Amino acid sequence: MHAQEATGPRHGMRIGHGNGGRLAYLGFGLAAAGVATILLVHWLVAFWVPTEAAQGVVQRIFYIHVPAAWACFLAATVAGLASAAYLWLEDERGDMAAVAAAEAALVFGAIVLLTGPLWGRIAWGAYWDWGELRLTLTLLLWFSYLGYFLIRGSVADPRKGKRFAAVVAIIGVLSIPLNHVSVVWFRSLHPEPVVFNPEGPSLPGEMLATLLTSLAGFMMLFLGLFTIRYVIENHLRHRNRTSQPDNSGALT
Amino acid sequence: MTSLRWIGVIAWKDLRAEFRSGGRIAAMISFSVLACFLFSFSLGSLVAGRDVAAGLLWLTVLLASISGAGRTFDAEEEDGAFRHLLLSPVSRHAIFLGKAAANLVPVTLVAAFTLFALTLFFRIAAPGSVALHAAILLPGAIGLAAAGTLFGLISRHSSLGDSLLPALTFPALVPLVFFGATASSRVFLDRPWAEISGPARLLWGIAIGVVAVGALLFRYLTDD
Amino acid sequence: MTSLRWIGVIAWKDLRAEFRSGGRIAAMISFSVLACFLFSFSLGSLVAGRDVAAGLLWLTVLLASISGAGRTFDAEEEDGAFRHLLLSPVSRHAIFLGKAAANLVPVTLVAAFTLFALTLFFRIAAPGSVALHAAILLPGAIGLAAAGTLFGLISRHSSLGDSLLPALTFPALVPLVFFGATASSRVFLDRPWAEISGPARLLWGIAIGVVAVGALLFRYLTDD
Amino acid sequence: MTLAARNLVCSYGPTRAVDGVDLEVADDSILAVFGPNGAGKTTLLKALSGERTPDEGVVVADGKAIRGSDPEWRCRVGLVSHRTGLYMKLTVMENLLFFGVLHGLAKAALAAEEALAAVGAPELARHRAEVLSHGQRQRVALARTLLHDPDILFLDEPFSGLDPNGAEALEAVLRERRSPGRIVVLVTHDLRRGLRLADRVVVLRRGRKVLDDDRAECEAEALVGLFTDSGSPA
Amino acid sequence: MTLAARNLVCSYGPTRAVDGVDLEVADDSILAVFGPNGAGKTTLLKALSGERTPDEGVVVADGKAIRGSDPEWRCRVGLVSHRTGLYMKLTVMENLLFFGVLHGLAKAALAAEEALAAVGAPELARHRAEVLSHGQRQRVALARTLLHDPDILFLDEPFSGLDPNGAEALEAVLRERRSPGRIVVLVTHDLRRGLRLADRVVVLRRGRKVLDDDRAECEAEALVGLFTDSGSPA
Ligand code: HEM
Ligand SMILES: Nc1ncnc2c1ncn2[C@@H]1O[C@H](COP(=O)(O)OP(=O)(O)OP(=O)(O)O)[C@@H](O)[C@H]1O
Ligand SMILES: Nc1ncnc2c1ncn2[C@@H]1O[C@H](COP(=O)(O)OP(=O)(O)OP(=O)(O)O)[C@@H](O)[C@H]1O
Ligand SMILES: [Mg+2]
Ligand SMILES: [Mg+2]
Repeated sequence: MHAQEATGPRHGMRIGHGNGGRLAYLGFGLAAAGVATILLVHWLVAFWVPTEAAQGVVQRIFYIHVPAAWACFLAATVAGLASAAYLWLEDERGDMAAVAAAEAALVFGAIVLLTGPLWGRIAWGAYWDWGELRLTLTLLLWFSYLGYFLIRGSVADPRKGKRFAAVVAIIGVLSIPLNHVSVVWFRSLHPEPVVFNPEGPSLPGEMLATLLTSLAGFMMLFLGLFTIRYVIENHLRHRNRTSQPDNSGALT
Repeated sequence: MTSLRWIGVIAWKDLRAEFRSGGRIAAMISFSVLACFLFSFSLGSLVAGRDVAAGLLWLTVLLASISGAGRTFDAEEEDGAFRHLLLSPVSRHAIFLGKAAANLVPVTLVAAFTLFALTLFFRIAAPGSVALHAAILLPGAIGLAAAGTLFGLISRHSSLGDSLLPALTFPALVPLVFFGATASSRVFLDRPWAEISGPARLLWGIAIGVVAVGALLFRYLTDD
Repeated sequence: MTSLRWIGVIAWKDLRAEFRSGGRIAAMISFSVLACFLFSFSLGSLVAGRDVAAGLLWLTVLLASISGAGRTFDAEEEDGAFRHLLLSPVSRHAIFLGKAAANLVPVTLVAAFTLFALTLFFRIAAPGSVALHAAILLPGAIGLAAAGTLFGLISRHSSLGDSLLPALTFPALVPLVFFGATASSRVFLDRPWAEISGPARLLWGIAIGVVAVGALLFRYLTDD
Repeated sequence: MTLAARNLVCSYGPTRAVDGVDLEVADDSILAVFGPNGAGKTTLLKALSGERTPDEGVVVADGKAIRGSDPEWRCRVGLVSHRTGLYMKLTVMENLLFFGVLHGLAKAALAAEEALAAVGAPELARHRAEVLSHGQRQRVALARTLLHDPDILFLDEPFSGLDPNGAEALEAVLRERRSPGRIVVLVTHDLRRGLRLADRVVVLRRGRKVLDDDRAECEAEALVGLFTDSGSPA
Repeated sequence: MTLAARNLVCSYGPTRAVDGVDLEVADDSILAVFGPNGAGKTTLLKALSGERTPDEGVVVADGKAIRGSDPEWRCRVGLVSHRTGLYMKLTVMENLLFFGVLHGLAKAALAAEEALAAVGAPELARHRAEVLSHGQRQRVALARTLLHDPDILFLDEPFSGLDPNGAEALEAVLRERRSPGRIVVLVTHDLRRGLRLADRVVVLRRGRKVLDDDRAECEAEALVGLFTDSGSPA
């Protein structure tokens, strides 16, 4: 499919099949560790961490919601950076990394967009509030990664499709800073930062510890998913290239 | 210097062709009139014009410019002219900026026209200072024109067409529209400059950012 | 009989190209999401949803369908296919109706989706009977699809596109949108059928009128 | 069948692109129309095919004035123009099927395959038109024109973009199709090929007919002599 | 100046349109590229002109790998493609002036008039491109290409749509422009004309070079023999 890979070092394919195997194991290991950690967090959330005074039991969604949001942001940022690298260096690996990260962004974004409304239903009495900039920006971010995959398939020349998608990924990232500061700058229902605020974390110790554990779990899960997806993408492209007859000349 | 000349001649060319055909600007403006009419029809009796005018103003300008953006590259593709433009020694930045500058004209016209139509339809007696409105709408129009140029090119090549535009432009445009509406509403409510200068500066920042990012990324959209 | 077959195959062809591109309808829907979001963002706190939903619904559908319709004839003109379509034994009516039918699908989907999104965005608990909404939106969608087809042709055809004709198509839709919004608002407010049937009938009348006029005019717009 | 034009005039605003042309195409024959750029050849074809109502004069087929809007007439006409007229997003087969069904062909798929084979491009069927090369598209356009087996073929520079084999194939098709009840009007700048195929030759210049003669009487070199002022549109 | 390609590969997805082509164009010479429809000629030109970065291989001009994004390179290149590349709403003169200014010509208007005269269409200047006939547009496209007096001309079927006089005029222009420091790469299906003009001949088939020879060694009939599978892209 992508003849660029054949160009040698500059165009990727350093990670051949042998290497790919090792990387895949690493990915599975990381993902498994992530899942285990997240399971541990569920246990912590259920039996260890104290109930938050104001909101009661629902607040425990916090330990999934927030790390997922950060993992989503991280994935989006990686996708943006990898896309920029792809455009800048014309290195096929950049595109493969961007695809892997963008898919992770979709997954973690979906978690945020599921846990947030569930929490909101109880905390605010509504699943969603369209007047809320953060919610909207998060949804739009998720949409733009959907667009990322749509646009790739919709352009006749696959090379153009990849470039267009890369531009979409880069533009998407630009909204993250605004998303982060939106709750501080504008009066809103959504809580302000509790960890990354200038006065330092404003959380009780156990809560912070649980949050950090969960965060570690999500980061591992992200890295794991990212690696696995990257290896798969690499494999697919490699296979497509080699399965193609040498002189496919033109069509058919 | 040559860059400026290039930008100028590209914008000149686009505007010349635009005014010869005229369809797009007319359609965009009648779109805005119709929107204002419908707004006043469905809201007029319920709310005070000054409270909603800012939101409706930005909404209309945004939708009109999105619907116009898809046509930015029509003349270029009519018989493959874009290919030759790209093959000329003009830098990609200049092409982008020239086309964005040409786009700015209809967007600005629509913005000015919508402002006028809204104050008329909603009978807003004192719509605030025109200069202040301009200071806010101008960066908004610049940002919209630039984003429209960038994404117009993408939609041109994608089989998904123009309708893909909103989904892609969202992250870039929502901040712009958000701050724009905030600032405009303060102008409508006759607040002092001190309260407006903050979002106005931010708007200029975003607009310049969109133009810069657009000029940077345009290269990658056009290179084969 | 053959006429029906022609209409079918032309609609099939258009829809095929449309669906082939995978997400154009999804993307058109995202246009409506954007509009709904902006509406609720700028109006949500000021007014009750049920009071404004009807106007916004029709406005959004109108904008989405017009901005989509502009592209109806793009595929036809990409490499001069329209000329061959006109030269085939198919009657002009059938061409118009086939293309309008193909347009009807996205317009109807957008209408349904916008209705859904608005009740969601504005948290309208009891948005009225779905069947009644459909009875009003369907003629509206038919009228818009037909008008959009004409609009697309006019703005595409170079000799006509240069004129103000495209701009004039919009205002021609004012009655449709006006009665549509009136009827829809009564459904939103849960009024009895007696109060709705009047405008609903009128809407059907207008829709049929637009289709008939379109089918008639189409001949004169396409003949050389 | 016969086709004739009497005193045809077609104007674009002040430009008289076709300026009082009379001509006659006998049954079972090929008419070649030559002329410099801007002579009005394409416009003449538009008038003959009924696509454009002439400003003056009539086109007569089998003794009756044609009406472009008459479906029966349109069923009998096939046209190749400067542009391919393909839907880029559809596959070649879908393009052909679409036009086949419009023409009411019972076995559209079969006809499409035959037409593709005739122009030497049977393997293109499943590809989208947008990925084809220039000449491949031209072949598909030819196939679309042949699909419904029209009695009257109007070919406006049909050889452009075709490789030598493609051009041969098209020549063969035209020769083979030649039969009573059918005629071909061929516009081309390839005088040699045109003379090889045609029975009669017409040369236009500035919208007027400057030659109308039997093929046997014509020589390529002499014809070019008639082209003076080429390229001038007024 | 010299131009060379080493192991060029250009793919569209799985299709290798140009599949490992090496070639060399000597200074002061014309290279003719022939090949069946879909052979990859147009794609090859795109790679040679720097319009498309090849997936593999390099294009070398005067011993240095070219970069398509280099303005200096682009100043030296002129291209005629399947489509005219004119802005339909602008007049011919406006079209030419626009490209002239883009190329930084000091006397764009003068150059435009000269270029129009060279292609035999001086009287078209004030007409909008949209009202021109096919061949008139092609002439204007040629004028636009010649406008900035490029060192390297890439011509993709430049004769298509031109009447015999126009084709003559173009041949004359090409012969006249021929001089040290300049080269022409000409793609055409008109083998006779191509052979008349060229110094060297390359034949492509299915993206691969199947012949690269001196003009003197080539005969049109023999060349067509190399086109087997013509039109069939696989
Ligand atoms: C309804 C949909 C929701 C969405 C889409 C959403 C989205 C997000 C996002 C994107 C972040 C990360 C922001 C950042 O760190 O810059 C975040 C953080 C957070 N969210 Fe939500 N959220 C939603 C609902 C809620 C609700 C209902 C609550 C609780 C009442 C909540 C509480 C929090 C908290 C406490 C944080 C951590 C803030 C920090 O420390 O930075 N969220 N949310
Ligand atoms: N749409 C149009 N509007 C105005 N003038 C036109 C239009 N189309 C063609 N003309 C003019 O009519 C004349 C004849 O054009 P036509 O296309 O019939 O020429 P042609 O003989 O086909 O030329 P070519 O060999 O270049 O294809 C030309 O002078 C042209 O400028
Ligand atoms: N945009 C595209 N996407 C996919 N495939 C393409 C595209 N353009 C061309 N091709 C394929 O690449 C091959 C070479 O095309 P190219 O246009 O270079 O041929 P060519 O030699 O110029 O043919 P012609 O003589 O018909 O102009 C063809 O098989 C064609 O189908
Ligand atoms: Mg012609
Ligand atoms: Mg080609």
